[in-house]
Amino acid sequence: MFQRILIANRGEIALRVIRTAREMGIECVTVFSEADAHSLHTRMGHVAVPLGGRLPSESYLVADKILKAAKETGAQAIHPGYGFLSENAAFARAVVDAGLAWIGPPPHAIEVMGDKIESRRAMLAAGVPLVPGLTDPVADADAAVAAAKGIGYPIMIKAAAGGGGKGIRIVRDPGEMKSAFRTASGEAQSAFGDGRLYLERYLDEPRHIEVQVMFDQHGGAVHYGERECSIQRRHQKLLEESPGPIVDAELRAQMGEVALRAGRAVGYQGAGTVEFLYSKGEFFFLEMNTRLQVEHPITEMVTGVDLVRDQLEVAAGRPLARTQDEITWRGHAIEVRINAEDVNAGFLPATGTIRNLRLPGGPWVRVDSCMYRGLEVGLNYDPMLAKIIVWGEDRATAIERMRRALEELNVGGVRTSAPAALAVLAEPAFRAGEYTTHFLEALDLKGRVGAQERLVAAISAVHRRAMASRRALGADAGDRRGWQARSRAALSDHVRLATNPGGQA
Amino acid sequence: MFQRILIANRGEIALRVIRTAREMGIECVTVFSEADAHSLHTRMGHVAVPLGGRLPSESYLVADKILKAAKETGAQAIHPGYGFLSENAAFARAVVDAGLAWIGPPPHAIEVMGDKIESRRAMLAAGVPLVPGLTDPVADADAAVAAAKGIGYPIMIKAAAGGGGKGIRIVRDPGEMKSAFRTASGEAQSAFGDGRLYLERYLDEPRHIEVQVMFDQHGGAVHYGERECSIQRRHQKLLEESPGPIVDAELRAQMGEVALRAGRAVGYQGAGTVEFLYSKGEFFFLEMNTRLQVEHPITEMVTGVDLVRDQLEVAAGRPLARTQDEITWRGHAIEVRINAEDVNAGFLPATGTIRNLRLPGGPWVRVDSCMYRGLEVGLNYDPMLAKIIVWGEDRATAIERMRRALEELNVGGVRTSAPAALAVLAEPAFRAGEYTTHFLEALDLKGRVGAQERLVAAISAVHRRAMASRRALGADAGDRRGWQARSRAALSDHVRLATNPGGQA
Amino acid sequence: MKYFVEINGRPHEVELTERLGVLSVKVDGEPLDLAYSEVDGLGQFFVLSEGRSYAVSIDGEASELGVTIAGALYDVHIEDERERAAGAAERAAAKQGGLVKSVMPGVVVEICVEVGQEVEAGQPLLILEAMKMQNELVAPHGGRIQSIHAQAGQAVAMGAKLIQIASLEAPE
Amino acid sequence: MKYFVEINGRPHEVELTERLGVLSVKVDGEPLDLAYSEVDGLGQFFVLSEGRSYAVSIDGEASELGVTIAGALYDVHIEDERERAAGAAERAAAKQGGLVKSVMPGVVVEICVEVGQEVEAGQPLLILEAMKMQNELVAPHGGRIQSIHAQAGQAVAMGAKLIQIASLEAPE
Repeated sequence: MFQRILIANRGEIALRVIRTAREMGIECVTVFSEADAHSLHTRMGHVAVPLGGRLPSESYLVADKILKAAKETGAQAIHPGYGFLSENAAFARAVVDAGLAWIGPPPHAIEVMGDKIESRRAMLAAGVPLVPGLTDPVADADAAVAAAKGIGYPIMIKAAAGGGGKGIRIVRDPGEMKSAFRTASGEAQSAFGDGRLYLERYLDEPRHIEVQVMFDQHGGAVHYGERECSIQRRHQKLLEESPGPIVDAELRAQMGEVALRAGRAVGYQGAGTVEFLYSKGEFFFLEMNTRLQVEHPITEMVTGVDLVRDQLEVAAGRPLARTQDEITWRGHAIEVRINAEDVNAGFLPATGTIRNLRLPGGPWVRVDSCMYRGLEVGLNYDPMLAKIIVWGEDRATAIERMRRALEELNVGGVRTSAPAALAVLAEPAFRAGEYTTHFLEALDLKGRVGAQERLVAAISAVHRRAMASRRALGADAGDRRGWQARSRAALSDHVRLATNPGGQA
Repeated sequence: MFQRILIANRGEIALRVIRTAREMGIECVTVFSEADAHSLHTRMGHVAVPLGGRLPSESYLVADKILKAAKETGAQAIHPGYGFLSENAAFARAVVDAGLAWIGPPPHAIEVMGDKIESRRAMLAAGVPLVPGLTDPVADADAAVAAAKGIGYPIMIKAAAGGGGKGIRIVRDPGEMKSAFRTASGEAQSAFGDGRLYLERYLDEPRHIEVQVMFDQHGGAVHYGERECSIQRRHQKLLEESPGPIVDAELRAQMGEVALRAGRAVGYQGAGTVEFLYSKGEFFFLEMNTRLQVEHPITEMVTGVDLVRDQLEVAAGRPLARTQDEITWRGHAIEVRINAEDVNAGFLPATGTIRNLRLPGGPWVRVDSCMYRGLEVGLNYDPMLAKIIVWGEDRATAIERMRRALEELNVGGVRTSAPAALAVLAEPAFRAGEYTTHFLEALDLKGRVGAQERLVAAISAVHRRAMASRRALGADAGDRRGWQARSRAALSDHVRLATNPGGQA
Repeated sequence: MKYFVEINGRPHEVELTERLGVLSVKVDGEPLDLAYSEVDGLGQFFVLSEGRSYAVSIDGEASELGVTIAGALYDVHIEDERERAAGAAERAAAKQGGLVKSVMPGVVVEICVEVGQEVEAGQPLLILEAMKMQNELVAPHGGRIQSIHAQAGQAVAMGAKLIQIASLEAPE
Repeated sequence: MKYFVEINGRPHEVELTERLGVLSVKVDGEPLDLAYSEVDGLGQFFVLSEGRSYAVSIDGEASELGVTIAGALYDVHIEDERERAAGAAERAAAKQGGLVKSVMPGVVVEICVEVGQEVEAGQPLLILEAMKMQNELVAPHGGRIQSIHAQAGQAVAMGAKLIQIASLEAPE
């Protein structure tokens, strides 16, 4: 096993890797940008190397700096986390060429899977199902009707030059094809100056379901079951769960088998995720993520497997520690991403300094977080600050536990996506497991009325008054105790319950 | 199910119950002493009732105040947690007489199990094994040899008036009895003026192993396997694990069966723990704890069962949710108690205000804590501030994970028992699972040399200097940024790595 | 003292009266029982009201607060009587005109209007990119573009002045 | 500036020298590369030394510090040159006598000695109870009991004066 690895990442994923490495007795070299000099990942590793620069393009994306750091510190392998250089085949190749182990798939596998056309070709050859459709435009409505037979209804007509929903029609029946083709073609012509149309199967009620796989260097491969990630907005996932609410043992085995086939077709090694679009009993290959994913913890919670440990072991050349039969699933896990976003302002990115932090705890609540008091949240990096993961005996328990955990969470100083996740958890359709990839975008979050509005108005006024008193005390401004005592005196009657007994000033 | 329950406790256990209740949609009435007006349990419930007083005897131990709070708030049941009134049969009876549900065993079961003599008698009648011994003193050495046959060697000779280890001899063979009896009797006579001696089986390599059980009101009963709690000091447990390192499936089934027999013998209902002393293949009844225990989370982690939920359900009259066969065990869990104690000063109680808190996180780390910034830790309550619980695929993984978690933990302002737990985890005998109840007391904690002494000396000096600079800045004393910038300027060359890149000031 | 509180856009009036050291609270004319105390000096508060307890977090300064109770975030705009009086005149003047500020730090991708152009409420004024997402800033009300304070490619801070719209009916 | 540092009872000497704005550190005469910076204003620090990084927590005030690195707690007593000089005389005077203080808050259960009694090092002086545990306080060195400042049943604070022992050889 490696004695020392370099983690070419930041934030919660760098810390995630550090934790398992520490448990395995492996030393971690961390790298950090100027903005991350005090970050948890910088502090929690064994050796920290400054990369300089505040932007990713000056630090975490500079392959040479990272390779230099690895050489100088004697790291034997590089873990790329997710994002940044994790799916950069050239970097992977440079790592291997430098004589270091790459904790990820072979560069060729990254390349093939990173290319839409090449990966479709490889999957087709391997017998992995793809969304049926034509690769060339159709000439006219009659040709479309003929081609549709081989694709299957409903059919989506898409403009070749398309975008913004223009030139798109859904055809559910051959009789509708003619008129739909005509209007779509006209719309495309006038919008883009190009009337050519493609045909593709339209997936009703699409769900994003993905399968976690792991391949060793000796031909061994296992899958760890699926994750459902349909709760997303602009392709950004907010909440994931495992197992998928509509996946039974049979479908799990089928999807797992197809996912392994997809990996084998490109000579995969290490951890990866095969993403599928599921619709009404059928599933189709979407893409393969050739790295560890943000949402890997829910798979860990239900299988009991430390995926980072497995990843490190296969990268070090060891055979997989377990066979497919030894992987079992227990209960249900949910993850919510805590992003720096202002839900009330339509998910605008939020910035600020974390002044105050209350993380949830207790039974079956896992917190993977890079937050600490004093953290400045800016715009240079991914807005994800933490992930809350819960496990429950069953889905209903996991949902209630996540609600409870999010109610305990408080991030003072920066707005987060937590209220949106709470709204999702409260929706009857979500609770019934009946949701699609359209769910979150269709959810009206702005219109939500909190139940405590009168109380909040009163608290705000009393708080405002207390702040003014504190300011009025001038020299004592920094002395919260003095202010508290004053506030208490002013509020003595009401406060008797709350503070007089405590006398905590 | 109950709509509203009262939790007659404080600290982490009150919060533990609140969490499950919240997940079940049950409202919680909390009670709080003057010292606990800002405690997490007070803030996290739905309704908070002040009891007044700072001492337990003025608050959490006053049955009338608690019953009054329950009546006034419309609580339907009372959860006593552990400690305080949880094993007070008179209180349990008063709760039931007031028409409320008692989330615990029937008062009669508490009474019987709370009485050493009565419980021994009941267990004997039920066929539960007790440590073999005589109830009357033996007349002389010959009588002792005769009686020893029925007890079995090794035998412990104990002074009737004993204490402090005086008048005690271990006899491993009948030939040693005569001389041991004579010297023990003489020693007892001179030390206590009473030479009478008792005989009891001496348990070599004793281990404290306990079994978690649950009984419903309909005759249903299950056990959830065992916990090993031999890492203790003056009968205060520090670290617990499940499964027991020396317990196999057969022994688990045996101990479980005996534990259920013990409960049935007293008409038990609800959650309880049967404690055994295990020695070389045999186990003997020690006592039954008629409540939820501090260390219940490790059982939860390996079985996946929320014990508080099961406890609430059986208290509400529901039958047990699962049969014995449905309870399965996965992996290994360890708990460490974070007590306010100064390990370097021989476990003296520590006090102070928590100024700073860094709790561990990440995969399979559970934190049950009542700590928050500003918490004043005094001497009026139990010194336990938190429990760190980890789960791992196997015991070795769990040990390394706990070490990692404790290395992440920091409680600024109050000394804790964490360094002692780290010392235990590092001991080869502990890692091999070969330990007894004598392990912790025999461990030399004071002599430990930290590996970083030179570094700590340097850090302390630089810190001292920085603090002095800050004080010298006078008006800026509260402005840490200004101070930090100054410190950085002074240290610029050395600091280049650490702070210049960050520029976080 | 009276406070004018807007929560998620809905207005409330809170009246605090101190008498003999006791503070009473009225919200929209109805009394509310309330005890408030600070816990950790970092933003955690404990509130008891009408027999219930709340772990409250308050965040923000001056007139813009974020109040969180059990994960539900309330966006609060608060003014006392003096601020209200001062602000009212200003608002009246700006009723049909005003300044569009950057709602977040980012980079201006495109300016969609020109000085002198008439705009309607809701019309896109410029596109701002932050964290790889493009966001349209729209006119809060109709008017004429009076001045533009940014250009494409420019990085702007949160709250930076971007575009000034003058009212059509009441030019100043 | 020189600092005299005692860690878990073992002495070290640290020398800090500032030259042209650069601080160099010597521990027991050997140079040590060190970068120290404060993280959160609450006791978390980041330290880089000899190519390794450390998340350090520092706790305590003035001359008594608790420094925690990766869960290992170091009890630190630190004095600078001036304090050392001032303290040295005091310590010399008290070498064979001194004041026994309460090491923790608690209740005095029993006083085991009387004024005027001669005691040996290690002899129990009184029993203090805290958190339901009884703890013996023993004489740090031999001498004669000069005065007793507490009585059985009394609650005492951490650091409270309990018993004064006078030296036998050099009575003052």
